[in-house]
Amino acid sequence: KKTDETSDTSGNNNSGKGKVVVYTPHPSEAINVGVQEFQDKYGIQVEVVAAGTGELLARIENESSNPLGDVLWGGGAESLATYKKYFAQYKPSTLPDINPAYVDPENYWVGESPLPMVIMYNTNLVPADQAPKGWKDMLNPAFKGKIAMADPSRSGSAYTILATMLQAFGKDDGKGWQFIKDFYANLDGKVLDSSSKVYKGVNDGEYAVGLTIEKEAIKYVEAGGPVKIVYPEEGTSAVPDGVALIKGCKNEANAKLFIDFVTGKECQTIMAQQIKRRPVRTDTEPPTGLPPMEEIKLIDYDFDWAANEKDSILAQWKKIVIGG
Amino acid sequence: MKRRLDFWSVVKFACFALMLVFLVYPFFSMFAKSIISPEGGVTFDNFAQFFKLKYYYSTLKNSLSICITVTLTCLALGIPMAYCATRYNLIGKSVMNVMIIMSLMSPPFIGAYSWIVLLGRNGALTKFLTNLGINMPSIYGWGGIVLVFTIKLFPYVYLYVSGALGSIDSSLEEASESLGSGKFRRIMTVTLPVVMPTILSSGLMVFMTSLADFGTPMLIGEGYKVLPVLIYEEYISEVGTNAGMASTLSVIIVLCSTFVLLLQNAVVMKKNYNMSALRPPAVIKLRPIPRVLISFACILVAFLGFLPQIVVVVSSFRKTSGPIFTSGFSLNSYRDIAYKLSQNIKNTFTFSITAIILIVIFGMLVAYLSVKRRSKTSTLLDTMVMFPYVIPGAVLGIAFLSAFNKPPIVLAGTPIIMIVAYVVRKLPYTVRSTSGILYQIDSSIEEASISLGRSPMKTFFTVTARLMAPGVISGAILSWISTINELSSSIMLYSGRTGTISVAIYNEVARGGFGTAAALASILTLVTLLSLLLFQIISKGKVSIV
Amino acid sequence: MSVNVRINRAVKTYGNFRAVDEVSVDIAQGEFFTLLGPSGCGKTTLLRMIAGFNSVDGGEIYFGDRLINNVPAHTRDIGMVFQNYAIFPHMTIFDNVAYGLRNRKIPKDEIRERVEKTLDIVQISHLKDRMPAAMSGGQQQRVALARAIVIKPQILLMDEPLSNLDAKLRVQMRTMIKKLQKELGITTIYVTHDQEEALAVSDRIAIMKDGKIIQLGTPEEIYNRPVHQFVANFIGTSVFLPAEVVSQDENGEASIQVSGYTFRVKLGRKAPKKLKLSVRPKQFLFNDATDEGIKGVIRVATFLGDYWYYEVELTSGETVEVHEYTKEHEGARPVGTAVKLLLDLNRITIFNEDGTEAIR
Amino acid sequence: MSVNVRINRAVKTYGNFRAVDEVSVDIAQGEFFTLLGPSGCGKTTLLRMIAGFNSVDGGEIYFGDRLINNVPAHTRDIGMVFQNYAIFPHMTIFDNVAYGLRNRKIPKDEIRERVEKTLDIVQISHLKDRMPAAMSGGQQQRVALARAIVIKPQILLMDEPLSNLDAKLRVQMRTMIKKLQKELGITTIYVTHDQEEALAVSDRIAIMKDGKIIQLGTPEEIYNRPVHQFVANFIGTSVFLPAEVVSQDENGEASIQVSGYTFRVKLGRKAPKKLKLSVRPKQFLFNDATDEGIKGVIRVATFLGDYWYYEVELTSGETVEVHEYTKEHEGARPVGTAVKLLLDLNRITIFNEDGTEAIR
Ligand SMILES: Nc1ncnc2c1ncn2[C@@H]1O[C@H](COP(=O)(O)OP(=O)(O)OP(=O)(O)O)[C@@H](O)[C@H]1O
Ligand SMILES: Nc1ncnc2c1ncn2[C@@H]1O[C@H](COP(=O)(O)OP(=O)(O)OP(=O)(O)O)[C@@H](O)[C@H]1O
Ligand SMILES: [Mg+2]
Ligand SMILES: [Mg+2]
Repeated sequence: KKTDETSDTSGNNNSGKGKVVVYTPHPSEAINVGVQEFQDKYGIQVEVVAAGTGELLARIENESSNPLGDVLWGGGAESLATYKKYFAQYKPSTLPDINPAYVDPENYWVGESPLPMVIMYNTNLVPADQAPKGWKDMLNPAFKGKIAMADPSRSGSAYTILATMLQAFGKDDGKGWQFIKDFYANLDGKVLDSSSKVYKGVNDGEYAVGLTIEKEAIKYVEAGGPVKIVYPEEGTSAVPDGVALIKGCKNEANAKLFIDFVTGKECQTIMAQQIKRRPVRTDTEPPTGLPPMEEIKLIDYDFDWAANEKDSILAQWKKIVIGG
Repeated sequence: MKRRLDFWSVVKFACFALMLVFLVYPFFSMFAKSIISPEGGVTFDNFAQFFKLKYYYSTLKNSLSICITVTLTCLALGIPMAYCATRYNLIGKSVMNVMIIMSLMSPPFIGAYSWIVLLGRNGALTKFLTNLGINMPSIYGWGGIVLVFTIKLFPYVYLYVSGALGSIDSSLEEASESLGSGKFRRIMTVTLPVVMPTILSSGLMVFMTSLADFGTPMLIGEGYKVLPVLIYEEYISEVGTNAGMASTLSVIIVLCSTFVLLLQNAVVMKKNYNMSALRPPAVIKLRPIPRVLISFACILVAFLGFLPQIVVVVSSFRKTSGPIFTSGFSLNSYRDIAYKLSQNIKNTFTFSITAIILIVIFGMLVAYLSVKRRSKTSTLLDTMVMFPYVIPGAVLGIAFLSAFNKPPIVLAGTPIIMIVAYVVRKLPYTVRSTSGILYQIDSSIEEASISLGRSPMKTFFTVTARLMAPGVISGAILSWISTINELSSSIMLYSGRTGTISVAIYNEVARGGFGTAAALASILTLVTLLSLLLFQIISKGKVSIV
Repeated sequence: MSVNVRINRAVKTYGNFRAVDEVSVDIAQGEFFTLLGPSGCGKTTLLRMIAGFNSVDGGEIYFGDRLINNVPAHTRDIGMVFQNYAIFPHMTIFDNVAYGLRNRKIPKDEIRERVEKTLDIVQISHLKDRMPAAMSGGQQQRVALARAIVIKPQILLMDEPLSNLDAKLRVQMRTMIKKLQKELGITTIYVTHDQEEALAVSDRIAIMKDGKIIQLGTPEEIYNRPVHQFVANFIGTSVFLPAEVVSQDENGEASIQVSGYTFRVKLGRKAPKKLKLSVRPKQFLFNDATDEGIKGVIRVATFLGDYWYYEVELTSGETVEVHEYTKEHEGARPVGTAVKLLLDLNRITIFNEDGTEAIR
Repeated sequence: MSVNVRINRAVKTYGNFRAVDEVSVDIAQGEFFTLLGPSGCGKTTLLRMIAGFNSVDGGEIYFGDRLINNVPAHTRDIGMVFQNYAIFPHMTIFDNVAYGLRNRKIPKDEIRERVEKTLDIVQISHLKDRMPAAMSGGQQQRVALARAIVIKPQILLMDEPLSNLDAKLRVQMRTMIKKLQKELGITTIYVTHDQEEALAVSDRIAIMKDGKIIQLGTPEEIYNRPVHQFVANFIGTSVFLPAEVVSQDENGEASIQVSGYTFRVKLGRKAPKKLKLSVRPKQFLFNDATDEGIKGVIRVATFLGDYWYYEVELTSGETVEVHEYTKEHEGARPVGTAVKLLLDLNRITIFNEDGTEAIR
């Protein structure tokens, strides 16, 4: 099954069904599974442009006068929210079955998989008795300079972690910011530019502990790496990855079909079973080997606050980083 | 007769026209954002912010500190090696050359990871040295960036300076010797000053590259943030971008490099000497012991630069389980990628070959204009050619995307936009190395050709171009290698059908498929290696790479 | 076809320095014209202006009726031999010489034939497959010469084309150039530092000094009737002796005294009181017979093949150079000998006091 | 201090070609030694071997007692003037000349003084702050000369150091070189293509041909007693006339016939029947008085300053070159005139038939 073959005999010949251009930051397994199923089912040609969330969003922004993509599939909901003026509102037919917590009230995006934030640690470097239990352990001097944390002003997931910590310790009474200040001090100036370095760094023993997304950390656990996952006892957040229709796109019908498809039961089930992605649908079994959502302590994550106050929160963070 | 424009005016005009379309237009619209306020007025707020906030201006300081140090270390490493390689019968010279050229080409992203694998806190070399009782400082931060940059960028100096040293007229050195200068003094007072234009060119390349490169500092900078990283973040971020600030930063980085470029030009202008190099210097046969020692030292350095790729190749054969490597070896990674390669390889080659042809042609013409037809306009042309070089590739991608995605020119999503981006971005290598060598070519040789009735254009192609060959070739090789490895602009510009190998690598790395990424990178390494060998075979005896 | 070259008040400046300063000259079609002058006087600069490699900063240069100030060099149909040879280092000798022909749509066979013939003429045909780096200086120079003449240009410009050849070859080459030039009627402008060469080959010679032409004339005119002390001095060695007119009758016959030696000579016009005599080494004659003459002592005696070269210190303190043909006097006159020198009165040139004007 | 140079069977090969072929010569301390020979004969190659820039592929070269085959060039204490000047393009003229001194730990003031003095000597002190690119060919050559002599080396090697200078300057410069060389006693090896120059300055001359030394001797020996037809021909133009010994008595007095002209001359030894006479253009004398002499017709007449140059076609069909001093005969002998030529019997050289051995 060569993707290049299918893409070579592109939309022109197959014009009856047409094509859809999907922008996605998903890993290739996910893409292969989802795209293959969709093509088989509808006979619509899928052109995939895979890149990082940041790059894809930058493309969408700069292509806005003449969009080349149709759908953005994946990417943290908070990031999607930031760029919502480049998306079109769309209510997928699958909406009733989706947990409302994972849906944009304005319908600029819809969640496709919730992503709890976790602490990950390297079992070679952290003895079992010193294993972190919650966010507060990030202040432990034993971890000073050994914590992997991505830059919230770069990485969507890191921003969510920052917002989660702020809310867990009190976003309005200043305690949250006091915690962040201490936390930054314990980072010892080490802020990583991308989230991929967090989990890889912890796994490779470059860092003892790291703050990251469950879906990435679990891969290392599954693969047998020397790492363990901790769900913070203070509570964490579960902002989903989203899917969104690009405003003014060329293949709107197919794009909508695609959104329906990836939020549909069939696709969500395969994703959960084959690549351990938590479903957003209420009627789908979670992946085996992951604790059910109900067992994870969640804070009452204020999505709107996190989205709306982003600039000021990041400005505050930068101030701490500079020390000014 | 009179109304026919002369060849070089036409060329100059054509170059300017192309520059206008593919450089000024996209970049100007991008830069314009730096002084246009959200309300549409003109404002210098962004600049004020930059110089007010330490968060911003400290990156400039960091960048300069890195660039200056790296330029010096690269010169210190590259010049002696170039000298030894061109003048002595070193053992394994061709292997060394290949390694050095290869080391310029760290396959995107994954190459830099190799340094962490080797020298990180938990790195293989670090552990090895710790076991020996040697405590290595960590690879992260200023020191690490300088180290990695030095090893990665000294090949510019090496390649450019080798070319120039090989085409110096040997009687100059002999004259110095006859006046009683020992080797060291001869080198310092005659050899190096005579090739100074090339040295400065190569230094400029190092400076610019280290100023523009964000991959390395991003990876091992940890808290040490440099300007291009900041630019990248302001343009490309999951959490919202600030195009105004990003353009401001781009303007600042362009100003910095333009300043250095003009400085270099001004210095070179004063050191513009021609010589007719009829007798190039001979290779000296060293006695066995110094020969072995010097060869060893040079090969060691070359090897160091090549090491990351060895790590990559080794990794590609390691067994993987999901995102992590486990013990043992397998071919799984290759199996995984086998199905997606053909299109990407085809793309990589068609784009790169087209681009390199254009690069060589334009590179020679522009270099010639700026050296031999020196005027205000040709200096401007030279400066313009250089500045895409300091813009992070992704930013260039964005500029192209937004400029060529709407009428009058719609190129987005086509191979053309990729090729144009490659040409614009990789042209400087060829222009720099070529202009370096041009400074050495005696103009009376050209005049001789013209006096025999060949038009300046024909003269250029039959005589000058041929004499420029050593410089053109070393520049073209650099352009070629970095084109087939080009990632950052591709990632913004590719569409489903125009993905290249490096795009595939990036996609794997970004998603934790390090095994498959390593396999792809190894293939790229192999391709690079093969193209070098092929080149050496084709050009057998006529021109050498260095 | 050959063409005449007209240069009208041509100027070339480097900064404030005028390397060529309002030079005007008409060079006839098919003429062999030589620029002669001391090192640095502007010969190369002028030649390069004619070739089109130096800008013309003032005045005009015409080929025939065509103003060529701004005509591109490659359309001027010139052949040029460069002072530093400027051989293409990346081509074999054959290719170097064939280069100009290849441009002219000439059949391959003819190219080969012409190149080989020309290489034969300059006596390097056995080296035709060599690269220039493996050639001696003189051989390189001959390549440069061959390359320029093989194309049979309208105008041949040569900048010291023979400077690195030995005397024999020089003579052969210059004879060849002259013959070729006459055969084909090529207008030729020749720069040389060698006076004898200039005298031998030229139809006319221009003597340059500090960017200006001082005298223009046939070889004989230049040699025998220098208009300026500079020319007299430059063409062959001359010594200048201050002299005084003792008396002059109405026929112009004058009695002139120099260093205590008085002689009579007929001058064309009324001479000023003070004169300067320009005497060439061969215009001194040793007087072994009488006591007349300028007195002096031999200080240096050198054998120079055909003649002996003497430096004679005059009683006035001046030292003059005297040549005596070996066939006029057997063996050397030893150093220290007191001698009396007569002047070859028919040949010496008589200038006004400051040497700017020839009286005879 | 100066030193003697001993070259013993030195060989330099390029591939199969021997550019220098077993050359042996002893050059005395303080000697002015000149290499003279046709273009491409190996002069530069030999000089570069002595300087240390060409490998010595066979034989030995000694400076004094020191074998220097493998001694690095910069420790040889030589001064060298390169045929292509090899001026440092990145230094001013002053710095070019000062270069060698700076190496020798000489106080700054002294350097300045010596450089300026030397620049004065070569008459380019007004250009001292120029860059080489802004200099004429001859000016560059003088820089090269100044640069080599300013360091007062043990051995001075000069490869056509004056080839681009005009006659006046050449004479001045060669006199200067000679004087300096004698003053300092520098052993000097000089390459020139100019015979007159070689005769003027040299203590001894080596005539080279095809990489070998053909004759070694003082200027007078070389000029007057060439041992080989090649030398006679090379030093000054010579024409070779076949001759026959009609008779020879026991005193060596021989009667020789050439082109119908018979003359008597004393030979040192028994001559072979067939001879070859080597006659220089100035060794022919026009016989205006009697009917004796080699008969011929003037074909070319050229004025060359001191003398007229004639080409005379002999009745035998050969054309010979004849020079007649302008002071011996007023005005030109017109082309077409029938003439009779006598020989200057004291000076002509007599060779055996194939010109390889001088009989007198
Ligand atoms: N690198 C080389 N390879 C082969 N032959 C060479 C090389 N260099 C010089 N030759 C040949 O060696 C011979 C001697 O050269 P050399 O330069 O010594 O001549 P020269 O006597 O200095 O002549 P000239 O007066 O023309 O400078 C020449 O015939 C030349 O062609
Ligand atoms: N680029 C330049 N800048 C300034 N002066 C120059 C430049 N080129 C030449 N000159 C000067 O112009 C004058 C004339 O130079 P030119 O080369 O014409 O002399 P020339 O008559 O050919 O002398 P030679 O016989 O020594 O070659 C010289 O005094 C020289 O120093
Ligand atoms: Mg000149
Ligand atoms: Mg030579």
